[in-house]
Amino acid sequence: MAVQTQLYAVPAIEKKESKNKNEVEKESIFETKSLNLWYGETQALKNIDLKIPEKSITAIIGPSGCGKSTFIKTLNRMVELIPSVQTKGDIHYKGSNILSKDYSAEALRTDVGMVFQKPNPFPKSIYDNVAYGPRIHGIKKKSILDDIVEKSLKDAFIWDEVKDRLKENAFGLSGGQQQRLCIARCLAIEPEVILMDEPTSALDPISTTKVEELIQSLKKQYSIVIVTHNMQQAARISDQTAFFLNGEVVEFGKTDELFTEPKDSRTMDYINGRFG
Amino acid sequence: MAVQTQLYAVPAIEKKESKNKNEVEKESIFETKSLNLWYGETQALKNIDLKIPEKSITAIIGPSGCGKSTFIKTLNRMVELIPSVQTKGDIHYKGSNILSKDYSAEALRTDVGMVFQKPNPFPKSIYDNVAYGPRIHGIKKKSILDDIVEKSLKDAFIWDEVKDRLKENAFGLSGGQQQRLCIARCLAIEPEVILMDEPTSALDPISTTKVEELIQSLKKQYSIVIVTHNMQQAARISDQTAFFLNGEVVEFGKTDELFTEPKDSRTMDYINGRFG
Amino acid sequence: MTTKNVSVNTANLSTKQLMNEKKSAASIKNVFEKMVPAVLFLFAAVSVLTTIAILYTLITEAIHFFQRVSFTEFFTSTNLKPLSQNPSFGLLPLLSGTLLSTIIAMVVAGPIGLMAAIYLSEYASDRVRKLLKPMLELLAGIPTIVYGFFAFTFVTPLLRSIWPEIELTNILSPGLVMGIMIIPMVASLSEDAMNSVPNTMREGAYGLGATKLETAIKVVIPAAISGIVASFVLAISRAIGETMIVTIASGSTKNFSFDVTESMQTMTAYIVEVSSGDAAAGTTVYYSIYAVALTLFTMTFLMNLLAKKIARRFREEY
Amino acid sequence: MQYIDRLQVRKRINFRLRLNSILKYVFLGATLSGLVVLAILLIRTVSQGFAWIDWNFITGHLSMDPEKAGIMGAILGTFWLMLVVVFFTLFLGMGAAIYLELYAKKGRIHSLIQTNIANLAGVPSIVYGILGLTVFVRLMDFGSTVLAGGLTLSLLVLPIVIVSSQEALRAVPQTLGEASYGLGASKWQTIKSIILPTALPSILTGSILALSRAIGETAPLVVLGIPALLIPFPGGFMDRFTALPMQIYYWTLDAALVEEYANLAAASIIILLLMLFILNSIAIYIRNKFQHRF
Amino acid sequence: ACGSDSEEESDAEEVDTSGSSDEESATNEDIEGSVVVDGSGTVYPLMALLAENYMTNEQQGVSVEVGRAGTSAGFEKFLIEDGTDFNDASRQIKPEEQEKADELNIEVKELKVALDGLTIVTHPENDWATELTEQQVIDIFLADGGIETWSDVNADWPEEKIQTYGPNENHGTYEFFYEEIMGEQDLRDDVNLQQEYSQLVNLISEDKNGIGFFGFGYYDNNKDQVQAVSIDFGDGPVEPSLDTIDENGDYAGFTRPVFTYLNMNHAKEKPQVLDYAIYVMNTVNDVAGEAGFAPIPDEEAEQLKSELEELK
Ligand SMILES: Nc1ncnc2c1ncn2[C@@H]1O[C@H](COP(=O)(O)OP(=O)(O)OP(=O)(O)O)[C@@H](O)[C@H]1O
Ligand SMILES: Nc1ncnc2c1ncn2[C@@H]1O[C@H](COP(=O)(O)OP(=O)(O)OP(=O)(O)O)[C@@H](O)[C@H]1O
Ligand SMILES: [Mg+2]
Ligand SMILES: [Mg+2]
Ligand SMILES: O=P([O-])([O-])[O-]
Repeated sequence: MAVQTQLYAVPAIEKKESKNKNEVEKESIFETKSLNLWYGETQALKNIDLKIPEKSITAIIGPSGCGKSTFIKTLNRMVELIPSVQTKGDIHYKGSNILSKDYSAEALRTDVGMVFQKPNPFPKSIYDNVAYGPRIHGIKKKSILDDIVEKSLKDAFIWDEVKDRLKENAFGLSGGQQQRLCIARCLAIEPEVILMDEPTSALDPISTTKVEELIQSLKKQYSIVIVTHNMQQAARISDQTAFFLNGEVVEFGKTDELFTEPKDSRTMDYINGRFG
Repeated sequence: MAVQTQLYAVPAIEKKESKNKNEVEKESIFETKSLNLWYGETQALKNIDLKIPEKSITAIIGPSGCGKSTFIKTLNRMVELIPSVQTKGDIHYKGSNILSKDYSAEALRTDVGMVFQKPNPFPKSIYDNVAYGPRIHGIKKKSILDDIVEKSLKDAFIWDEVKDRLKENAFGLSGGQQQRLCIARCLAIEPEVILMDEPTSALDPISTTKVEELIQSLKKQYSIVIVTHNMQQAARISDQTAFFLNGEVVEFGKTDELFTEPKDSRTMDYINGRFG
Repeated sequence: MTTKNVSVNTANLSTKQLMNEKKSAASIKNVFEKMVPAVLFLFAAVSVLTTIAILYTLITEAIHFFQRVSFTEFFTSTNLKPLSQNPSFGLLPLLSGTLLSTIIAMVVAGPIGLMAAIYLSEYASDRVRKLLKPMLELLAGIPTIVYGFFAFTFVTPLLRSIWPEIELTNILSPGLVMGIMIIPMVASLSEDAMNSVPNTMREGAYGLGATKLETAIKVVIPAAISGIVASFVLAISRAIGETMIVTIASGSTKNFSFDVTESMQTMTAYIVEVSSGDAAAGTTVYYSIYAVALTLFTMTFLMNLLAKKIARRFREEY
Repeated sequence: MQYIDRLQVRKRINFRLRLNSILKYVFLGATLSGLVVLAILLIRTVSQGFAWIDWNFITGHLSMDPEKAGIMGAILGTFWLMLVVVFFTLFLGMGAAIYLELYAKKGRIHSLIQTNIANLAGVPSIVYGILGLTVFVRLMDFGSTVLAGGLTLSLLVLPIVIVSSQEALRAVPQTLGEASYGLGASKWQTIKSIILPTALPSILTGSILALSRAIGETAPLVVLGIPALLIPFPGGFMDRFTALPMQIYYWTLDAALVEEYANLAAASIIILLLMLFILNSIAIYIRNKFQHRF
Repeated sequence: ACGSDSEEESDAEEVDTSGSSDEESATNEDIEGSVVVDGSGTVYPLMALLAENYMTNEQQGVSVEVGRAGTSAGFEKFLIEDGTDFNDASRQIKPEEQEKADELNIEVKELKVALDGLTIVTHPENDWATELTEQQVIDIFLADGGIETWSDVNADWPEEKIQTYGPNENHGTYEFFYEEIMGEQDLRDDVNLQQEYSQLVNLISEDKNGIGFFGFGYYDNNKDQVQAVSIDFGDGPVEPSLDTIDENGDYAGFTRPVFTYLNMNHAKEKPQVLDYAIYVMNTVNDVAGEAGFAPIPDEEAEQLKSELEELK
């Protein structure tokens, strides 16, 4: 048992040291209050109370079907696209309740970007993929778009690889490049928060490393919420972790603490690979 | 580590005792000689040399994609139904090479029955499901068919549950009943060998127990080859086990020995849950 | 929080712009967003309007007809003499023509289409199927007027050289050609149905030593039967509504008969004849085409509903 | 107790295998029989009509004299009809499909419209002819013009276009839409700039195939009352017209009056089939060239 | 053209006349517009020929279209507001139709354009019934004429069942046969009535015991498939031909005039309609033969033409 725990704990501990240096109590950007969600009859989220701090990386872990994807899709109201969904409770984003009717989902999603499990570039050129967001928000001028595209691609660590082929179709990129392009596309609308749903699960180890580095670098400017089924990844890159089980938050806390000294026995069982 | 090994080893040991009593060296019914198989370009079986003893239960275990299904489907040449398949090497069944062109696949399959992962009854009545095999082999007489159906259903431990509804559609049965019906259907053509590809993986625990008991009882009359991803099941019911990895047989031997004292470190890693 | 400290100047500007434009355009955009589905709904409603229009035209005009000719006469009389001095308006001659041509077509298309479906789904390799299926579907793409010409100028003379008693216009020749035309319909839809039978079921049969033939006939077809039946029903509905082949090749004899060598008229051909002929609006003959068309519409409508019901039941099974 | 006699089984297997292989060829024969008829049809038509196709026939005006008769008027008529059909079906079909796939709530009304569309696809074309005659020719008083004919044919193929467009929209991966919403795009923006462009090649393919159905339709036009002799070329939507299938029909009928008309009919069939062939090639080209694989 | 001798002659004539009419209409300005003709399928070949000639030789700017909806359906399109300009008819306008025209204030002018000889045809191998009296024809088609076999007509003829054919009630030709020849007595039940003349020709050409009737033009174009019966109207058998078909000639008994009806309101408003009407009356006698019709007397044509010219 001890051996196994260490398997996950090692990187987390390594990381802890570097993280502890500049640790400060951060303000929370999202705050959910008794958030409940149903798909038709089945309840997928149960009384979620979470405070997600800004400018840091929050990981969501848990076994398949526990509601991880559902939860982060609730944060930008993407979950509304499924007709049978019903929510109860509040989500406060920078103080205002985004679940209220008055709050425009489009405005919210402009502030809260999202990156998906499978890279999903549009069947357009690389340039148009990144420019898509700014364009729908009314930016038409070529020179400004050029600047935005370049900056976003640079921020997403992919500029060098694509700068000579901006007009080519994004489908020609490798999986890892596509995923970074999707991140660039998200950066182009300059969100405050970036939600990521298993962003590396479809990628090979090398691409994964690149994307992980990118995520680390983004946390200076953005608040990041990342869903992952890879506990080592959560341990490696996140500042705090929430463990979901059957639609509930079992445990939420600093990543290094949660992985080394879980308070709940179910958390322990999970990170030790007993289920999931 | 010790804890985990015990998890699987316990039932195996229990079983060993009962098995050792009447153990005899048995003749082999199938013998593969440097069997190789390709799906188009990718090789799925590599130099398999196995002797499968008659009137006993042989389990095939291994991680997903290692070639378990491919292997047992080769034993009744079912694999030929996939157009891209190419084989090399020999499989001797009761002395004759079944991979030779002259050997009729239909005749082979009459001797070597098969039960699949998901129960696959025909959309016919229970009676017609069981009578299907005898009928295609030319048995028309109602009284004989009645006898065959009754005997097969009895042998498959399902007669009592279905005897009053033989004319009803087989789709009305529960999953476990369907699987036993499929076994009965297979018994009706009186095969020598029964191949089973994860026959309980789609079933609930109670149904699984029933099917396992059935399999145990069948071994008196039939030679059984069973693929399973459930190591406990392999330990519980089989006499010998073959461990496959990447299309190769890593280890083959008496079940109790293989689970308690594996000779190959990869076998040990696998039964200890290090991968797969 | 309002400014992104690290952003380059241009991007900073763009963010502002972005926000501003969103605000100013928001209300117009909202109205537009709400209008789009309303407009698109109207587009979708065109199909409903079409049905209503069809029903409305057919029924209002058919009412005129039934004010002059009784239901009983229309549906039971074997006499159809719309223009004679003592006109009679029995539907049965047209019904017998329609029925015969449909039966002949199905006698051709049913077995051949089903056999083709079996071949394509059970025997053919992927490559052969990918080649043969589109080629077969070409048959369905040939305009019916071409088939009519073919039936009249080739098939009929051919039949007459074998079987001289056949009249120059007869119901057999267009029936056969119609059958050829709907082969791909039966084949394609039946093949789809057979393809959606799970492979595990085939494996079950092969595992018992069944040949491909036994598997196809005794397992796959029974399993796909509702899909196959649905394809037949659709094909029948198509044959009932087919017009040009019979108009050209089956003649215009209003004959209540079941002799395939004779010239006879179908409901569709009757509509063509009367509407391109001398019927003056307001006459009983003129209204009769609406009564016939309404019958035709009802028949095909019921067939299509039936096909859909059967097909839906089929889909639920898997 | 053994019920099954292995020896018997062996013996039977040979018979069963032979039956299997014989029937395999019977089934293959059935599959090919349709193609054989198709070949005969094409060969006959071509041998009968090919000699009559020359520059004058293709570009010339209609004439009672088979030697002088040209088909350009009918080709142009068909062309104008197609313009109307493309315009209406593409917009209506695409719009209806977008509504049904992306906006409509999946309830009673939705399934009613859906069933209705499926049924319309099965309504005999002659009934559309009657509808067109009553509504477009008489009620709206368009007369037997290109517009009336085109609208009639549009209604006829609209269900096909809607259904195929729906399938095309359904094939667009949901993740693309999600990505767009995730960037703050509104529903219509997402549809307009992501979903529709992605589905467009399939939509076009389906529409072209529907168009080729419309091209060959004769029965509705017969009901509309298209003039048998119309020498000038139609030049617009409100012009009266004749179309290729109509000309084939008239010439087939009048073969009793002038034998050579049968050959003209065959020659026109070649041209009609050629047009269909080109249309289908375009459809296949678009499908292969522009369709994305996800 | 179809290659028979008579047509080649008229072809030559046609070229000739078109030259002369060119001169005549040289006084006319070039006119434009369209003329819409619909109506009888029987008259269609003649009117189509005239229309084509007019557009190629006379007025390129005028488009004449000819439909073939049938006489009655044609009147239906003719007797409405903004209806067709001409309606071809294989019979005279009926009182009801005239009433409707009056209601709509449409002034209708009847133009007799040609003569058609109703022709009785048989199978080419029929070597017995080559001549029939008018009464025999009536008896053969009569509902209770008591005739079943050829021997019922003439004891020397084969004892084989007669099969009768004709165009169906859709056609003016049928009406003429029924009203003028049969004297409105019912036809027998088993007459094989067809919509399309091509079918009729083919049916009779295949049936040794067949006998049928249709317009002369359809016989003229299919002389190799069917043969015409000479009819005895009392003065010995007469063969139908362009010479014998005449209202006062030998074949007068089976001769009927065919017409086109002109909407006079249109003729007054639209120069092209009037011009075309004049052209029709001017040249119809020259091309009638080509279309299988006998010409009307020249005086009648002249008379109608001058009546039209007065409108100018
Ligand atoms: N569209 C839907 N309709 C109905 N139920 C849904 C839907 N999407 C998800 N669910 C259900 O909601 C629960 C939570 O699903 P969710 O996708 O959030 O899980 P997850 O933690 O993301 O799992 P995974 O690791 O497999 O992605 C599951 O039980 C799932 O079956
Ligand atoms: N029809 C096929 N075409 C091509 N490759 C195949 C096919 N079926 C199996 N394979 C490949 O052959 C290898 C062995 O597959 P097989 O199904 O035998 O594995 P398995 O051990 O049964 O796995 P599982 O436990 O998942 O059932 C795999 O790599 C698989 O991808
Ligand atoms: Mg998920
Ligand atoms: Mg397997
Ligand atoms: O001239 P009809 O077509 O009416 O005989």
